[in-house]
Amino acid sequence: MSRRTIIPFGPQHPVLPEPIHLDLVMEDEKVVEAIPSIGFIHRGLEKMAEKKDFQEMAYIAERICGICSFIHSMGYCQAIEAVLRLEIPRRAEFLRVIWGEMSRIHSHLLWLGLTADAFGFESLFMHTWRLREKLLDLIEETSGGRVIFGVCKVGGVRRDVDAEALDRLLAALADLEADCREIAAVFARDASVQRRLSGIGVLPKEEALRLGAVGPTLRGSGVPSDSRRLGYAAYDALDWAPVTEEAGDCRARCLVRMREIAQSFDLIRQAVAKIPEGPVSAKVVGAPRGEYFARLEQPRGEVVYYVKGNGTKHLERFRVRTPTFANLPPLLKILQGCELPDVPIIVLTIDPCISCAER
Amino acid sequence: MAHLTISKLLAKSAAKKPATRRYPAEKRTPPKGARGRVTMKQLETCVFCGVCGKKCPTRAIAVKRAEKTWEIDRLKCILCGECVEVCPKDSLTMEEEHAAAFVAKRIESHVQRPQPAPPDPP
Amino acid sequence: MMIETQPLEPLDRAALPARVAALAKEGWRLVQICCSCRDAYEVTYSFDREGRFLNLRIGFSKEDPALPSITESYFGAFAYENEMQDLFGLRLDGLKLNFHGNFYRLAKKNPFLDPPAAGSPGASPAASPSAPSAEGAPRAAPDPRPT
Amino acid sequence: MKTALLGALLWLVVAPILGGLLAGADRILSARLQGRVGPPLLQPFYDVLKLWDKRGGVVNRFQNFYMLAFFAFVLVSGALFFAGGDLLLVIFALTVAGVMLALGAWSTNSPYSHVGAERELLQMMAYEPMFLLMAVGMYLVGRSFHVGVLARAEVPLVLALPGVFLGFLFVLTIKLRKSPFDLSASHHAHQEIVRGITTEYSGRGLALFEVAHWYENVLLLGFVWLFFSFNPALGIVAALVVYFLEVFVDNAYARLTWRTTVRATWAAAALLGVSNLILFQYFAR
Repeated sequence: MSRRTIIPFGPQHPVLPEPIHLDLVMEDEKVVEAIPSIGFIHRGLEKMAEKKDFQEMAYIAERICGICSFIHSMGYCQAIEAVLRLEIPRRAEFLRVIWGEMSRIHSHLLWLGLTADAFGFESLFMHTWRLREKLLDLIEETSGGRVIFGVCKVGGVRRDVDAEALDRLLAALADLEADCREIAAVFARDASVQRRLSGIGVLPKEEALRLGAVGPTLRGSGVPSDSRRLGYAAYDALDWAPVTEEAGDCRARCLVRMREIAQSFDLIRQAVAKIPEGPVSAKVVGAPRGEYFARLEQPRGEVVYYVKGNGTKHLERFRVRTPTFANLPPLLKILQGCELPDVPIIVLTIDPCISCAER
Repeated sequence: MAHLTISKLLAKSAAKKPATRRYPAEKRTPPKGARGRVTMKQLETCVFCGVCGKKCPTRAIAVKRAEKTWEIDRLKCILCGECVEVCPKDSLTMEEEHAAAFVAKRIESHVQRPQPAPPDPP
Repeated sequence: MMIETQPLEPLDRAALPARVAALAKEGWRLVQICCSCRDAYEVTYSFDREGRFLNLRIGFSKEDPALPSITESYFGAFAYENEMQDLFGLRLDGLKLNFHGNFYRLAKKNPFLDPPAAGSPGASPAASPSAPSAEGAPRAAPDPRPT
Repeated sequence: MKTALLGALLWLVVAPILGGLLAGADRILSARLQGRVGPPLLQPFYDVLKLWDKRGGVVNRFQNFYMLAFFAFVLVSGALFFAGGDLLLVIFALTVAGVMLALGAWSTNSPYSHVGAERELLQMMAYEPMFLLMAVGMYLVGRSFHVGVLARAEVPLVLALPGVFLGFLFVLTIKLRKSPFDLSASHHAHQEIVRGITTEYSGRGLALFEVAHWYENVLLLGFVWLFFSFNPALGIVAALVVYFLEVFVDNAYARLTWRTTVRATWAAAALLGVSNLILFQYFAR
């Protein structure tokens, strides 16, 4: 039987609370083709930058995404600072790394939970999010916000974290790390989980590069590409290497993220050990003139912040290329030939954030 | 390949107190330094300079100097805390507790009452 | 502070497909395509290979808003090219997956084509709320900042 | 005759109460395993009452008729069982109920419902062999297909048919709609087919489905009880233990695909069920 049916997937689907719509052309339970449509919530934030003061825009940039929020504001500030040739204090750079990595852990935990939910493992989902909640508490204690940190500004960060608070943070993170290992073991070893992830949605290395995949999607296919290697903020002072997996399937992408959680804990420890004393922000003088592409590693992959200033306090052009935007073409490719029950899992393994792709 | 790898975690959670709480009955105390809501703490010290409103990235705060009124639209406020930082008289504070939910759009308004005239020098 | 060196290679529109095909062969990854438009179009193609960054820049006038598509070499470029088509009103020749202006559901056609505000570039609409908007197009309401 | 009627009547009245309470206990236990507080015990009843009050949107007029038929066949199936009737008839009535449910889903236009209905039929294909093996096994031991006779069997069924019992527990997961085999309609709509078979049901139709599912659960636990019928009290304990074991398994597995389901259940039927029957035949001689 090869009767073709079209199953609409999204923009409102309980498994994938993201405004993406896919028309899945099916032969029984097999997907022949996936036709995407997005653009349900285009917000025009890039245009908004042309009306807002460039310093205020840091708050807007952070709100591009409700999950990888901190690194968005960090990317924006880095781009502006590069144009301004503004040297920010070293302590601020370390604090940015600490918060950035906390944001990464939180995002990955959120993703792991959603994936567990997609393959019908409710208890694993709940437990993953229980841990995420603990991390959100830590974020709130250090930055004042739970998901929107609101601490990054052009020229540094808005609040300092004292030594005592950093020690408390390390102690709490050590507990959390042990809990995360428990969850990670289930993802890595459980038989029913493997059956849903192994060999599903394979993205070969060459294909991943050619289609422009970024982040864990690319590293899951064996390419050690990680923008943190450029050495922005304090990453040049820390000892680490990108996490890669070779298989290129859903399990590989999942393992990459799990190992990155462990790596982030390590990076935070290193950063706390090495953080220098000093001020946390520099005074901003003048307005940006010139252009720069800031590239940072989001939990979901490389984000590109392009700013072009003309010497006024309003930017001439502001552009964000979010990781999900780059991961859409590889998604369409790996959806071809998969089975219906695997669709949500495959879609999730690129960690789609459509709302952030549509700035 | 292993089966029931999560069972230990499940058993442990069943034995322990749940991680969630019965919300309205049991409230969470926010940590120190949390950004919960902006409040006009000391209306008497406010000079209605309007700097908070100018610095607000979302224009949530409106200051009317003539009427001695300070207003905030909580639905617009993004809790960045800029206003609290720039306030020259420290009239504004950031409270840790979140503002309560409300159903209708409204603007919270604070009007300074005319202060009693200083007593005449004898 | 780290500031990356970002080479910018000016390129003619006609030479684009061949240049991009060569880059694809060398194993460069397409990072992004950025279009901007003030007095003239300016499109930047960014590539990366093992951390090295390379930009190709194409400039052309507003009278002739057309570009050759690079989806032949990089299929993934369809997202960027459809975006340019929707936001800036460019015509992409040879676009492999063309949404014909429906990639984004926009309230207004080609919203990024307008200059930002009337008068001087970057003028704050809040500062001059009554300024007539350029080209007679209705602008977004100015910030309702109370006065 | 009198006891038979009494059994059937008791089933009709007590089963939904018992099933609802079990569902409530299931939700509390699941919540605790997940580190949550969970809903009150009576939540399933509140849910059904609320559904009953809701306006029901139907796609066509057959849809709720099929749901009613599903409900009726579940009731008939259970009444036969608790009246001590023919075991084969009970199993086939339950099968017809399942077919009604699938037809109801087919009658709508939703692709989710269609996929759900297809999966429901595949699930039936997966558990049916084991159900029939169970009936055959019980016949071999108790020399009758009648539940009334089997309940008074001299040999404890569970001791003579341990393999069949385990195999039955395996397919019970499908019937209880629990992970890893909750393909056609999971308890949560967080599924690729949005609850599948009941996607297009709302209001009273959905309430009926819920209540029918409670009935079904009690009937299935009745099968478990039958294995332990030599000691009725032990049977009730066993049924409860089995139910909560299933809740635990539900929380410890991801949802599998239909291929894996059919493969696993048939393998279980062959390995546990058939070998048990062969061994029993061999030693019983």
